[in-house]
Parts: sequence; structure tokens; C-alpha cells
Amino acid sequence: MQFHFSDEQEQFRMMVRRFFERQCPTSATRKLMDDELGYEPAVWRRMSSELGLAGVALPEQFGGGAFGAVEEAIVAEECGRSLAASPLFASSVLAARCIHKVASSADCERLLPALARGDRTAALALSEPNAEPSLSGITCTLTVDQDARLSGRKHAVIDGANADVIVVVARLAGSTGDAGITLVEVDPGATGVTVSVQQPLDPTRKLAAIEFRDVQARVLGEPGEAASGLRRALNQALIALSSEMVGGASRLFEDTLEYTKLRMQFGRTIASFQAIKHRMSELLLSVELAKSAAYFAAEACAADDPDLNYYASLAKAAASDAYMLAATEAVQLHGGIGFTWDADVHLWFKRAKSSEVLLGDASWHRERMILNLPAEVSARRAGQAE
Amino acid sequence: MQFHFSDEQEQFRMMVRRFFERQCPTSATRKLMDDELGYEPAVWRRMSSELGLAGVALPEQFGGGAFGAVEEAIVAEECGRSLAASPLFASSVLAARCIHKVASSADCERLLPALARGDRTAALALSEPNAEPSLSGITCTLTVDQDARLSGRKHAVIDGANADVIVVVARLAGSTGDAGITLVEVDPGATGVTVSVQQPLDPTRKLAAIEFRDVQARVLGEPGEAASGLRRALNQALIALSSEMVGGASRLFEDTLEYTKLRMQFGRTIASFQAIKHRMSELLLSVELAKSAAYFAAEACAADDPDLNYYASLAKAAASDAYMLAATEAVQLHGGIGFTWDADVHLWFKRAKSSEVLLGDASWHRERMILNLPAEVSARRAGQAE
Amino acid sequence: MTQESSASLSDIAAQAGAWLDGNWDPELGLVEWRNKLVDSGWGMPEWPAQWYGRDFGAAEVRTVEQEFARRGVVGVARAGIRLLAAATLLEHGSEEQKQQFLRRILTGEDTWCQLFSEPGSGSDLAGSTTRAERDGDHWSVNGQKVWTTSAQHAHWGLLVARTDWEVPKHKGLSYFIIDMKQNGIDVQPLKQMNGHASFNQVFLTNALVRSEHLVGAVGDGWKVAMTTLSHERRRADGVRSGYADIGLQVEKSGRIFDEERDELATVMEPYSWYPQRAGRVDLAAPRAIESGRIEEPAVRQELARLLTMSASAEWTARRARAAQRLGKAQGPEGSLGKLAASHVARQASRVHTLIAGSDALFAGPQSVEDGIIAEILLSTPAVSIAGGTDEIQRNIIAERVLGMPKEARVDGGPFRDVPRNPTN
Amino acid sequence: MTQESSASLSDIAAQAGAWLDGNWDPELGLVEWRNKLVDSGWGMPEWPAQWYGRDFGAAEVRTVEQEFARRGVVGVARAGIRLLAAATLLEHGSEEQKQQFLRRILTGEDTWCQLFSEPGSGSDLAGSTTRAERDGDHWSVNGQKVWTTSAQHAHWGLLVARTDWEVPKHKGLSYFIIDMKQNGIDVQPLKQMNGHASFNQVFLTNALVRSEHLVGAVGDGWKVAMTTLSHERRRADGVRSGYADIGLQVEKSGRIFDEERDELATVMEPYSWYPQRAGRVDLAAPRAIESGRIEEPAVRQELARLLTMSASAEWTARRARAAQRLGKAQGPEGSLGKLAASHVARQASRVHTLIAGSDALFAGPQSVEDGIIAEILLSTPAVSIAGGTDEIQRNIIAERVLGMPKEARVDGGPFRDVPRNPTN
Repeated sequence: MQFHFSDEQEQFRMMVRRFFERQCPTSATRKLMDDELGYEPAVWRRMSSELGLAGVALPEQFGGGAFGAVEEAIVAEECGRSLAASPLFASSVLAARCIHKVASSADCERLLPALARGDRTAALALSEPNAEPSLSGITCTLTVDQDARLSGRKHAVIDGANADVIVVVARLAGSTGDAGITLVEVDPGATGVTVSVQQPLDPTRKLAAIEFRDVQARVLGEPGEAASGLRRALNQALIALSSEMVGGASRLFEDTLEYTKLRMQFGRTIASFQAIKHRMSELLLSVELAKSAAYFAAEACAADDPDLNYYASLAKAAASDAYMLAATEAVQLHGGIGFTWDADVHLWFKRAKSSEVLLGDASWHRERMILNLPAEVSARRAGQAE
Repeated sequence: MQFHFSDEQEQFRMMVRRFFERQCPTSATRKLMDDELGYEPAVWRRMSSELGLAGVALPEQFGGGAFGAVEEAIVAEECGRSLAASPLFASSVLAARCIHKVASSADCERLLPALARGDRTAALALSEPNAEPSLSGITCTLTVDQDARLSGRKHAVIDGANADVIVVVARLAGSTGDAGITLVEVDPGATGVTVSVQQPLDPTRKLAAIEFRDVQARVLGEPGEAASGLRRALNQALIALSSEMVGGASRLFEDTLEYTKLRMQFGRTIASFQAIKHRMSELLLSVELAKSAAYFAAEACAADDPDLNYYASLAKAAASDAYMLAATEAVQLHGGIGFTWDADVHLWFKRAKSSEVLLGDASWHRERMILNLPAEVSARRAGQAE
Repeated sequence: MTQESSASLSDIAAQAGAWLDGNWDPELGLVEWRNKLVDSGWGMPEWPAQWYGRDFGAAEVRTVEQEFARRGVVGVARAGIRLLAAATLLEHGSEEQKQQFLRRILTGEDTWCQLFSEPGSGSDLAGSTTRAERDGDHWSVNGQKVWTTSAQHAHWGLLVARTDWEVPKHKGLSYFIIDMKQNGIDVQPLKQMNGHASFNQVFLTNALVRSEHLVGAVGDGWKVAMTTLSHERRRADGVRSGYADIGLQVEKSGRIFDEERDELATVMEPYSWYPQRAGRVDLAAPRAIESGRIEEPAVRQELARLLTMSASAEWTARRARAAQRLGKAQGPEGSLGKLAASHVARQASRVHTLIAGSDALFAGPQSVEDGIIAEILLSTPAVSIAGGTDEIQRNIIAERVLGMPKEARVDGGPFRDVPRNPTN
Repeated sequence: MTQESSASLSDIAAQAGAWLDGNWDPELGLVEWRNKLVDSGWGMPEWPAQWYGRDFGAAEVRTVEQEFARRGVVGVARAGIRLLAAATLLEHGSEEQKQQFLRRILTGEDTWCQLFSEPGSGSDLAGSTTRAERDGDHWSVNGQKVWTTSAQHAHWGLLVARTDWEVPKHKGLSYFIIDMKQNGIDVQPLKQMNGHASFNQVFLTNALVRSEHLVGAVGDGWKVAMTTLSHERRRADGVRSGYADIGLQVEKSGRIFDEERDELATVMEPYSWYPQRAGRVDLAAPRAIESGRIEEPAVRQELARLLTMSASAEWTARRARAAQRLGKAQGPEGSLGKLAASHVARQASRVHTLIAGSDALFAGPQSVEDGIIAEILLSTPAVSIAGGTDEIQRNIIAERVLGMPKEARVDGGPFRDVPRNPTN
């Protein structure tokens, strides 16, 4: 583990940050909140062609940028800071990553380059209503005979209403647990597919419910063998999400700090009140700790650490708590103004809340940590350590 | 529910408080910390004869004071404030109450008046090593044939090393769950009884481990039928304990508040620092809420509320959290001095810690709350209530 | 008549009942009936006898209210802030002001709004920078107010404005009644993060106040405003429940009830999300049970924490009310309600999130509980801000209840020199 | 030689190795060996060449340390506060002081203690009221110091005392070296709530300091003390690990090791409970598993919280160290370690309580883990107090890292007039 970014990585971060600052100010975000697509195609094209971000998560052979998990985390963190709207998380991080980890080379060749170029977008249909966020809870059912037919319901499919291709996590009929988990590709226009937009709590994250009624599907990879590949892909997505979250938390922290230094009450800035100072110190601690957890997880991911389940869940649990704390404190310290629609705080508040429960909430990930304790944590160390 | 104390109750409280202030200053408590008995027999005699406190929990017919649960809570709260050392909790609240709720009238006649007078003391052997604090976890085994024979181990028996009689919660051999739970009386000098003093974390609360090896015991009440009576007695003990805890928390709060107003740093009292002011406000809130919970539970107990399991556990959970918060904040705000042996803060800190886990910790009682949700909490109300 | 009066409570119940027997008619017009109530003294019996009341004490008032409730009789207008206006006028208003306003407050013909808060002075009311200047027979007012509920349909506003910039901040304010229906006033709805627009911004540009609508003397604004706010606080403490417990048992049909329902619908509309703001603790356990999430240990722990906090906050409030009822010195418990409510709301939001799981991603009528859960998650942050932030509450508790030293003031000089937020 | 020196690190390793080959002998006496080390410049190569060092930079020092560690060679004396004394003297001491003290610091012949804190000024070092007055050729010192580790066997004390009461507090202090073995000094152990007595109170009654043992000028006490404290802080941040990673791999037998063990046992005795103070996170998961309590969902959640907090605090410290190593501007992460440690310790205490259940009622060698758990529960409160309270840490972070305004000072005038705690 390096515990620092290289100069190249820092330069890459600043380039991405400047791009988002120019292209994705909150004025643009606000317009996109009411837009059905939810992002600006021209900006997405530039993100893809000029910066290569659409392929950030993919290897060169499939048109990707040959970036590592750390660079992907940097991009995600900057997305979280700016709330830049794009299909990046849904298509590049979630869907393309799952395809890459599960599908055959031929299918990767067929699907990924267009996604890596940003010419097409994909959505991952994973979450199901009233189910816990684990693969074993999947109920969407696939019957594989001459062809593969898919039935079931998904919800909260990010950018699901406008994707060119839908990738669905399903299970073979009659299977349970990890066994039988299969990734399939579905044409959104196929017979039996009903996509309906769901009103999101966070209007910067577009969601759709998708119902599949005996829909023709194309299996990616071996039927029933997708679980371990998906788990690796989802760990990486969790780390990207955690990075996005600590980016948002940092931004809220900085904006709030700046506001306390400007806002006067009782003839002095509210930053001069000791109670505010102490809370800002505690908030900084919480955000910086979550940041370290996300950075470590990204490095662990890049190093293919065998305990990635543990570190990814640790990062998500830390990010969930820190982001919600930052969001709550940001509204509170902005006072009445912080509760208005016109102030920007609520944009991140809503992102914090939706991120908190996306891909499993903090308590679910804490439980997952305990189920995946690394040996150096679960065993007594030789001698007494401090 | 009255939500206030009557004038008589307030006068009773002040009488008890003044008695403890005079008879049980912390200088006396400190001496008793090294004393094997752990209390001053002369003070206990006066508590019993002059104030009638030894019988506070018992009905008149058995020599008790005809006080109600509210008066008992008042006494407990004042004990918690002063850390007055006496067999009150072990003998009168725990052991005598269990005897009263379980034993036959004849046994009550035989045992309780001497306890109510404070002439003899009893200890309740309930908790077992590595067992959860519920009746169903009891493993001490009783075989009833011509006579009753008891085997098993108890620990953390409060004042167990010096009691005149030991009352043991056991189960009939072969039974499980509530069924088979039996209360028995054991002579501490009987063959097969081994009492060993356990070094307590809180030196103001004397503890003993007791091992029974085929000991002759006397069954109180019907064999195997003690569970429901014991549960009522233990709910009352929980409420008394919660009251003691909020008394201690209040005292810590008041002492800390006074200290912040005296202690100068940087040319001003530390009470003048806003961060300290805000924390004291939050601590007050926590302590007052826990106090309300203890008061309500005492009134619910006096009114024989059918949901007493719920309210007693609620009071204990609130008291555990508030007392530990008060103890932690008290040490912290007293600074280095608060961590010394010579400052009194640690006396309550240790009482807070030992009370936190006595008769079940906060998380155990929260779990018990959910298992005993009252109908008005678990059901949707008609109309929309705020 | 005072509480020590010889008339027993049952005599009072009988008298009120007799008058109602002779006068109550659900087919009357709402204003017509309320004028009768006003003239009789039964509509607001706690008010002075010379102003439509009977000088009744709390026990007697409760007796009258129970008599009304038992019969399902419509009372005088109470909703909104009109009674805060009335209480302020009763204490500080001139004879002419009382004459002009009090009756129409009770009949409901006039609605009121409160022009206190400003964008630059939220927690710091005395820092108001809205300016009132004498202009012949009038005052001319310029500035901006905010968080004004019902400004869009109010007839009259309670206005605090600065009339002297050379004296310390608390001393340079005056208190006015301003006609809201004039060109100098522009009311703009203020949308909140939960999508509701319960409040308004009010822009005052050479808005006029008649000289006789100054309340108290010039420079008395802070003192008069404190009267308004103390009544607001008392109401917030729930000592007066207003409509809440009146007339639930009786079948209500008749013209007067239709008119009352219309009136209430308008006045109460801004408050539709207030139950959600408080966290809807009532929904927590039922939702956990119905969704099956109560099987989840983390849900059980957090739910129990919420129920503990919420119940003990409620019991603490009842301790305060019981002490007040008995005329006892109030302990600290009376000052803790607002802060406790913030904790309850925050924990409720946590629990509702835990129960909802990925359903917390959705909002709107198609989402869980018809959108109620999403509204909770986006509304609870307001509890710790509105009506005095948690920070202000903690200051008040520390200084007034615990006797800790006050913050050193840096804004004690002439207001002109006090650093403040820029106004736009 | 500096980091930019042309001598490559491998050259340095070779030189150090060659010297050790020729000189190291585990049968030497400890002081004898250390005198050799001092003379060679290999014992403290980061020190100046004229004072027993080689002017080495961090990378070079690390190389030498590794060479020592690889061979299991005993180094100069480092434990206790002796190196803080040395660093202070190197920066502010006179030639005579360096001559007198530095060598015996390194050989371990002298031990030191720090007389800074007072009962009346814990967080506020500049508020010291211990008084030093000129008395002919000496200074005469009166007052009381507290939290003095190892005062009972120290030969010398680093003393801050007030020499001028008419100037602002920071300006009236002077810094002295005081001989601890004299009649005017009474050392009393100070027992803590966990039963240990790691600290002392030191009563100074007409205690004497030689004139030549003033460090820096009269009135420079605050500045000189800051040097001592900055080195203490650097050490607390773990940048220097002292003995921790040296010589674990090599079999250690020989006279010198016996002498070193005795030395360490004395110096380290007061710190035996420090691992427990920090919360013993290492024990949490193993204990939860071995006790079976890991099956309890509440234990699992709180344990995961602890592990999250502890690991991310550790990674944050490593980020800070990495930035420092690379010579990069340090972000906020460098100032958070102390505050993070308090959170970790508090949560660890919670988790150990949860795991222990009713076993948390017991203490002493018969209790769980030979009393270690009880010691944790009674020691963790010290983390957020010792070495700068959490409150002070939060002030520092807010003011220095976040650039928020400093607290208004009320103690800026002549110290004589500053309100302070009564002394007894």
C-alpha cells in the first residue's frame, strides 16, 4: 500500500476536477433533475472522448483506458464532489464491469468497446423489491432451454429507462444461494420488457423499475457460474461508490466551512463559535477517516487483496455514516437557508441519503465485514500489541 | 400516571437524602471499598429502624413499610446519588422481593420480617457465568426427591459473601425455558456451598461467586412454578436499579456542572466555553430523559401495568446509556484530575460501568423491549398522529 | 372572576351549556356565529371581560372548552398566528388597535402573518435590518423578511423593523401592524428541500404603515416581539392544544362545519408535512413489523432506541406540564422539549431509512406509504432549525437553566457599527 | 552530510556495519558500550557532528537503524523523556549545558522528568504559577507540578516556572534544568482511577536551580517549552518508533542485554497500562470469537464499527506519514490522530463491555484475560485527556487546520491580574 497518490494521479484528479467544474456546475445539475435522460449527452461525449472516462474501468483490449482501481476511485470521488451527471456509474462502473468479469471474451469484444467509447450505455438490473442486497436474495428467474427466457422484477435500476442494453442478474430456475446466479443481456425493446420510471428521492440519480415477462435473454458467460465474477465486480463498484460518497462528503464539508466563515450572527461569524468549531473538527475527522478507508480499499482492489469483501464493506460503511453526518451537519449549519430548494446543500443531502442505501446500507455492510474478517483481525497477535 | 411526586413523596425524598448526606459521605464510601462487608452495620441499622428502608419493598403484613414502587424508586435514586453502601439493593430489593413474589405465605412469614427489620440479610444468586441474563438461561439444577438438592455455579452475587441466607434461582433437572424455574433457599454454611469473594470492578458493590455441590435446599413456592413471580420481582428490581442509576447520573451531572463553574483555564471558567455549555445541555437532556423513563416505569409498576417488561427494559436501557455518558463526560470535563483516585468521579464511573451490565446491558434490554412491544406501539393508530 | 372565584366549575359548565342551548345552531354562518360567541364572552373566556372574555383562569377555561367539545360546537378562530397577534395587542396595543383588530381576529375574518425573521438574521432577531422611516403621517418600510407562513393570504402582518441605527441592536427596533394588501409588498413562495413551499419571502419596498399602527412606543420593538414569541413558545410546548382535542366525538354536519373546514384547509395547508418533520414515530414499529424488517437485529436495536427516546421525551414534557399545572417551580425538564424533538426526529429518520432499505431510494406517491417515508427523510432536518436552532436551544439551556456564563457579546455597540451579513 | 549527500545509502550501511563488526560485543557493560557509540557518531547519527552525531537525514538514519536492528545491537538510551530534553538542549542549551548533559542522556546514566503541568493549569501550560525567584547565585523555586512520570527516580527535571508576574502570561515564564535529588523537592505518587500510579505530584519548596541551568534567556520559557512539546508530539504521532521495531529477530543474550532489560523495566513500568488505555483493539475480534459473543448481532455491529474506525484511523496516520516522507504539504490528516485515538478507545471500551457482559463486573487477575479487560474499561477515559484533551485538539484542528477564528482571549494582560484557580 502506498498511502499517497502519485504525481500523475494528482494531475489526473485536477484535470477531471476542472472539467467537472466547468461542465457540470450545480446550475446544470438542477436542470438535469427535471430531465428524463438525466445527463447532458454532449458532456458525456466529451467525458468519453477527451478524458476517456467512459472506459475508466475497462482494460485496453476492450477499448478501456487501462486505468487502475485507484484512478477509477479518483474519477468517482470527483463525480461525488461535483455531482456531475453522467452514465458513468451505471454504465461504466456497474454494467460494463459486471460484463467484463463474467462474459466470454467474444461477448466482451461485442459489448464493451461501444460502452468504453461512450457510444452506447448499459444498465445493471440487480436490486429487487423487498430483497436484501446480496446475490443469494436474487429471485429473477432464468430458464435455459433452446433459448434463455427471463421473468421477474427489478427496481432501482440506475439509468435503467434510457440504457441501450440491460444486463440482468438472474438465477437459474430452481437454484438457491450463489449457485445458479447468471448474468444475462436483454434488449430493452424486447417483448415482455416493461420499463417504468421511478420517482427518486435523489433527483440526480435516475431510477427505473423493470418487469420481465418471459423475455428472451442472452446469457453472458456460463449459466449459473456468475456469482464469483459478479462479486468481484460489485466489490469494485462498492469502492467506486464509496469514493463518490467521500467526494460528496468533502465537498459538503468545504462548502459548510466556507459558509460558517461568512455567515454573521450576533455580530460575529458563526465560525467563531466554539461549539461550531468543535463540530467542524469532528466532522473533518469523520470525513477524513472515511476517505482513508475508500483510498485503502481502492489500493487493495488494485492489489487484488483476498480480503476485498471486508475492505469494500468497511469503506462503504464508513462512507455511509460520514456522508450522512456531513449532510445533516451541512443543512444544520446552513440554518434555515440550508433547508431551502435554492441552496445547493440539499442536492448533496439527497445524494448522501440515496447512496446510504444503495448496494446495501451501513449495517448490512458491517454484518458483511464480520462474515469476512481477515485472519489478521480475527486471530490473536503474538505478544501484546498496542 | 401522575408525572409528579406528591408533597409527601418529596418530603420523604429529602429526608432520605439528608440521611445519606450525613451518614454516607464519600469519605465513608472510600473506607468501605476496602472493607469485606462493604457497609457500615450501624448505618444499616439506622436505615432500617429509623427510616424503615430495609422493608421499603415489602408489604406491611411481612413487616414492610407499605411503601409503593414510587417510594422504592425514590430511595434507590437517593442511594445512587450518594453511593450509600448498604444491603438494601441485594437484600431488600432483590432477594426479599423474589421471596415475596414466589414463596408461600408461611415462608414469607418466616423469612421476610427479619429482612424487613434489617436484622438479617439475604442475597439473590441469579446470574451464571457465560449465560445471558434471562431466566431461560438458568442452568443451576435442582433435584427434588425426599429433599431438594442443588448443584451449579452462580457468580456476581451481590453481597453474597456476607448474607445470612442465600436465595437461588434454579431449574428442575431436565426442564427448559420458563418451565421448571424454581426459587430455593440455601444456608450459606451448608455442606457443599463454596462462597468466594470476586474482585469487583466497582469496589462499592461487593460480589461473590458461589458454587453448590449437591447442597440441601429448601424450595420456596411451588417447584418449577417460580418464573412468572420472579419476572415480576426482577422487573421491579430493574426499575429500582434504573432509579439508582439516574440518581448517580444526576449527581455526576451536578458535580461536573459545579466543577466547570469553578475551574479556570485561559483566564476564564471552563463553563464559559460554548463547546462545554452545549455538551452540558445535551448531557442534561440525556439524564432527564432517563429520569423520566425511570419515573414512568415506577408508576407503571405501582399501577401493575401489563406492559411492565417493556417499560422496565426501556428504563434500564435509557439509564445505562445516560449513566455511562454522564460518567464519561464527568471524567473528561474534570480533566486529568477526574482520572485520579483522589477525585470522587471514579466512584460513580465504576458504579455506572457495573450497573450498565448488571441484570442485562442496554442492548439486551432493547432486544427485550422489541419482544414485548405494547399494542399501542406496535399497531397503526387510527388517523394520522403527530 | 379569577381562579379563586366562588363560582364552582360545575356552575360555569352549566352557564356555558345554557348559553349554548339557547344559541348554537350549526346552520348559522361561521362569522355570524363567531360574532355571537365574541359578544357572549364564551368564545375566549380567558380574555379580559372588557375584550370579549370573562377573565377566566386555566381550570375554568378547560371547563368551558370541555362543554364546547362535548357538544361539537365550533369555537372562535384560533389557527395560524392570529392568537399571537391578539395576545400581543392585548398586552401592548392601544385602545384603538384592540378595537380595530381583536373582534375580527376571533371571527376569522382577518388572517395574520409574522414578519420577524430576515435572511441575514435567523437566530438573531435583534439583528433585523429592515428599515422603517417616518414619512409624514406614515412609516415607510424597506427590507426583506423570510419564513413567513401564510403571507400570501394574510390581511395583516406583525412587523419588527429598525427605526434607530445609532443605538444598540435591541433598542433600535419598533413593532408595527402592516397592511399586507398593498403595492409595496411582494410575497414570493419559498420552496424547501422537501418540495413544499410552506413559507414565503416578503419583499418590502416603500411599504406603508399607518402611524396609529405602531405597537408600543418607538424603540419598544424587542420588548413587544418577546411577548409574541413567548406566546408562540407556550403554544409550541403544547400547553394549549388549540383544535386538537375538540369535538372529535360528535357528528359534524351543517353549513358552519363546511365553512370551518374550508377555513382550516387554507390555514393548515402549510403544515401538512409537519407530522413527517417530527419523524412519524407512530409509524416506526408498525412499518418494521409489516415489512418483516423487525426480524433484522440492527432494526430492532435502533427501533428500541427510537421508542426509548420518544417515550421518555413525551414523559419529560408531561412532567413539565404536571409541574406547571400544580403551580410548582419548573425543573429543567420544561426547557428540553425542543432539543429532545430534534433527537427524536433524527433517530426516526435513521430508523425509517433502516426499515426502508433500498425503498428509501424512492419518493412520491408511488413510493412506500404514499411517499410519507420519503417526506420524513427530507423533512426531519428542519426540526433542529425551525423555531430556534438546536444551537440556540443549547445556549438557552446552558445559560438560563444551568446558570453557565453567557457568551461574551461583541454586538453591544450602536447597531450601525455591528458587523453583519450583507443584504442584497 | 545531508539527504542530498553523495554517500549512497548502501555505503552508509557498509560503514556502519564495518564499525559494528569491529566494536559490538554483547558482553560489554551497557554504559561502556554506549560511550563507544556516542564517540563513534553511530549511536545518534541524526544529531550534529559536533554533538555525537553525523548530521544524517531521515533516509540515512533509517539505514543505520536497520543495520543495528538486523544485528540486534543495543542502541543509545531512548526511553522516557530523555530525548525531549536532548532535543531542547540542542536547540536552546548553552555549550556548557550540552557538554554536561548530552552524553549522559545517551549513555542512560541520567534519567529525566518533565515539570510542566500544574494542578491549576492543565490545558493551559502558559498559566503556570510555580514561581522562580533569583536568590544570589541560584534560583529558588516554589510551587507544585503534576503528571510527572518517573519523577521518583529522575536525576534532572525540565522545569517551566514563572519569573515575571507583570507581563502577559506567555512572556513571564522561564525554562530551567533542576536537580531532582535535593531536599526542596518532594515527590508523591499520584494514584489513578485504574489503580496504577504512573505519575507523580512534585512539591517544590525553596528548591534550588543553579544559575547556569537556565535554558535560553529569562522570559523565554514558553518558546523553549514549545520545542520540547513539538518533539513530544512528533514522537506521539509515531514518526519515531523508538525501540519498537529494533532487534526482534535476533537472539539476545549477553551481559549488555540483561542491563538493558533492567533499564527498560524501570523506565517502561509506568506505561504498562498504555496498551489498555488505547483500547486493545487487537483483542476485540478474538475475544468476540472465543467467547461466542460474536453470534450476538449487537456485538457484530459494534465490533464492525470499532474495526472500521480503528483501521481508518491507522490508514489516516499512514497517509500523513507518507506525505511527510515524500516531503509533500501535509493535509488535515496529520492533525487528526490524537482525536481519532479517543474515538477508537471509547468505542473499544464499549465493545469490550458488550463482549464481556456480566463479566465486566469483575476486575483483577482472576477476571477475564487476567484483568486486562477491566483495565481497559478503567483506562480508556485517559486517552481523551492525557497529552492535550480532546477539547484542546478540536480547538487546534479548527483554528490551525480549518482556519476558523481563534477564541477571544481574556487572559492577555499582566499575569498578576488574570483570573486563575486558587493554589493551595
